[in-house]
Amino acid sequence: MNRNLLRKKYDTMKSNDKNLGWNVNEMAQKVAMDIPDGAYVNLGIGIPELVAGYIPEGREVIYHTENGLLGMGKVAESQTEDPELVNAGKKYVTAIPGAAYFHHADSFAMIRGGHIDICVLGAYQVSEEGDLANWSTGNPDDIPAVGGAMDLVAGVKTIYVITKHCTKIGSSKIVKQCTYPLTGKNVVSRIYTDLAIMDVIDKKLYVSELAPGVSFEYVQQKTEARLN
Amino acid sequence: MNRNLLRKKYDTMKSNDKNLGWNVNEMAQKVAMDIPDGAYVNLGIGIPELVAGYIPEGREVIYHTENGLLGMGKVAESQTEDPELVNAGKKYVTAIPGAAYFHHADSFAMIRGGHIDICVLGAYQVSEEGDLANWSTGNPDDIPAVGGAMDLVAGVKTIYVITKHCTKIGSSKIVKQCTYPLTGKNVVSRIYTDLAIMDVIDKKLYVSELAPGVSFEYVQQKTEARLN
Amino acid sequence: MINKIVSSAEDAVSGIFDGATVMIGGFGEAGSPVELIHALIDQGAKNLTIVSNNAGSGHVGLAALIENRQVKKIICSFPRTAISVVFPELYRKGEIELELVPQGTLAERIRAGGAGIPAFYTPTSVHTSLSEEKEQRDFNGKPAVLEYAIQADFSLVKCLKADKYGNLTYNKTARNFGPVMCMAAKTAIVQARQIVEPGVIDPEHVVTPGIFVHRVVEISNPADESKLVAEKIRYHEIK
Amino acid sequence: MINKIVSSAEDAVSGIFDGATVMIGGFGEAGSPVELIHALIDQGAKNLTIVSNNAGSGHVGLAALIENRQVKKIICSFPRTAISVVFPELYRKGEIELELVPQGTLAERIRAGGAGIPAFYTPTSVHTSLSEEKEQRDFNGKPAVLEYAIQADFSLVKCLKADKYGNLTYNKTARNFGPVMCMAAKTAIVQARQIVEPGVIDPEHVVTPGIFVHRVVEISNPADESKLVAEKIRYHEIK
Repeated sequence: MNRNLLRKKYDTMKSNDKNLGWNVNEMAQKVAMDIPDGAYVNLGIGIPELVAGYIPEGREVIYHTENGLLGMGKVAESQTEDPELVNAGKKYVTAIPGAAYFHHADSFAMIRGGHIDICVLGAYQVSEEGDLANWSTGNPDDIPAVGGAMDLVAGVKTIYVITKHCTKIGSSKIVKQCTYPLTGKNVVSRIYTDLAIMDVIDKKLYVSELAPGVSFEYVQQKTEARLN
Repeated sequence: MNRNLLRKKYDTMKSNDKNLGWNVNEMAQKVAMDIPDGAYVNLGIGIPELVAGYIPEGREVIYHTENGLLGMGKVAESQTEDPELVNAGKKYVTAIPGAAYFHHADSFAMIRGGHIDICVLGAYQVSEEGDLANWSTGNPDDIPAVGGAMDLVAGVKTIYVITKHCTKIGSSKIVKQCTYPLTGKNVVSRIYTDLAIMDVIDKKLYVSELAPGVSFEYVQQKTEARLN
Repeated sequence: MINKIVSSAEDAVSGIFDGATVMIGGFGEAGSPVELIHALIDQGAKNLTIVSNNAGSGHVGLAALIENRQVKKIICSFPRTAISVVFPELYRKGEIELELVPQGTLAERIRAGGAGIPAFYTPTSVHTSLSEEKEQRDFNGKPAVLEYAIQADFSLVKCLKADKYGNLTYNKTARNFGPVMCMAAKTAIVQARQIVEPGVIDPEHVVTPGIFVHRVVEISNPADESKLVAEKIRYHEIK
Repeated sequence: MINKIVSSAEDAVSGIFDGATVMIGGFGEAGSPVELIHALIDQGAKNLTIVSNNAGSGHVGLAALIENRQVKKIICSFPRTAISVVFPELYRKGEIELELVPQGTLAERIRAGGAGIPAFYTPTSVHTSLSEEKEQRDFNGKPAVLEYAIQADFSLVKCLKADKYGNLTYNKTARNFGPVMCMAAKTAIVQARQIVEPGVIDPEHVVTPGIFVHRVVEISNPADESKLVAEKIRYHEIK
């Protein structure tokens, strides 16, 4: 699926719900604005992938995909798809001039050795202390699967989370303490939701930006954790 | 220095001393006879390098040099010397078709991971239990230098030692216990000297071959350790 | 004289014994050694412990090996995919064991197995349920868990080019676990798209030096596993 | 936009501060970044801790840096060569510290520093004087010692080709410590024989991916250190 199709899909999702605030593309754009020129970035599977479409002109960002490619380019056009050139989400991608392939231990040396500047991840829950839960619902019927999530939060310098503020049934994903199994503790720096952007500073949450038409009180009302 | 010159140098050394037994080239030949077809071999600096010249016809041996080359070929001819193609002894060498270059951590992964079949080393002392001392005389005025010796004895499957039986002043290098600082404990499988070939089995030395004109009693007399 | 080339996938997997630990390369379908896995199904070794990033998709490759009840346990990071049905079913029935390992820790444990490192510390998985029973220790005030090397009796790996010495190159992101799995196995078994003369692969471009490889078989037109999965093909229909 | 190319060796070594830990590539003369080391002599940073396989030969490169009294301590495996005079003299006078590390342990500790592994176990040096004060532990009945990662503030490395992203290839056995030293330094500084456009180095042939490299300077005709040593040249005579 190319980037335009992916955008369209999420736009459609958005038009079906009645929330206030930013849609996923606007959220991705907010994240993109915070990625500086020259950054090495790893984007999680799903909504985080949208961020690449919104990097401002004049900034050069190098994408790492943990299955062994630095300098990942756009999603492949349908005629040029190569089953041996995929990203971590197993989508067919491309490589830029100046890319490099490497094996899995070298790839995770980049992650675990602190060489990646920014990782953008989705979340089930984020706590006010910056704890992240995004790999398991803890449901014993689910097949447990962790992938590279724990390596990313342990090793990447800055972790951004992009997520809907609340679950489909309306409960807050921004919580005092995660009830789902943790991916990592005190790892998240900033949270981008449809309602607000929040920074984790000294184990407290500070709202740095509100979505248009959204008040601080409204966000606090939708948030289990205390906002500042 | 090419292999022929190197041989000549040692032959000259030999003709100057009056010992019984094998000369260094004959010792190297004995080692070479014990290296099977298809072996991956690391040869220590100095006399062990002579071994490569005596591998019997029909056997293919792949040489590893710890500074990052598998498939080391002969010493370079003087017109083709490349200062960036050297062996661990910093001699100019060549690479065979089918060689591979790699970095130091990968090179020592071959050594430490048990992938090299045989390493041939020199010695200051070898004990009857197979302890090896070959990196330091313990003299406080000497500059300590270990290189890859401890990695080799810890990681390579089979360690052969090639050495004169006695020092220049006539004391035995095959000892009950090493008095020089150890390179490794219980690491040597077989010792090739000018007088005999000895196997280390269950922490005892067994003579498997005597040099022409040398009796078991004569070797025992020249040996501090007990021979069997 | 050294010649690691064998003439068939059947010969390549010969000697894999019941109860063996077998590493299988690939990140999902990319780099999956489908023909070697299918040869292992035909060969029939049972009670295998498999080390692989995933647990197979559809009814081919690793999924088919599991479906054929040859796998006792799997060590992996991500056994769940949109199109995996075989592993989830057996796992829920308690008929296959799972050791879940973070992906980077998995790669590093395999490399350690190949590099003679019995164990190492890593901050990955600290404060999570995956490190609950693991030894923990602080380094400069930062906690890390002790992780042990993984070694295997056999590895099955797919590559692009190989020579008779076992020197290998890979294709793009199909490289993934191949190099470390060759390092960590007593017998590394490789299927290559093309076997070339020694020296054709520039010594500067060798990714896996031959010392880590024991058997090479040329499979010049390997199946595209992702296509087999999409087309819902089962392994025994391929022959 | 990303451009790691700097225009001179002087610019390349700027900011190296007194007391910094600096890794220097090379196995003896092969791979020694002579021009960068000489720029560091001109720059003048003092009290350096140097991590390098050797301690320099003759009166150029690392030996000249030591001779200029900029080095407080050296971490290496083999400080003694037939033509090293500078280090032995200062060492015997007690004017330079030495941490002697087995060569494979040195390479692995540097890799660990780059890979986020705070410490690992290895059988190398067990039962020797080099492990006397080290923590020891058995794995499957085999003893191993605990070794800690080494990281650096700066690395000085020589390579063959580089692009503006910092992707590198090396030349033959001059590769040696370069790749792991780039990984383990906050600022990896590289001298390249040739700077090429991005994409000229095939992504399959990149040895050091650009993420590990911070500054690149083209030195198209680097001095052959072994020749300088043989000719008994001193660094200040080269200018």
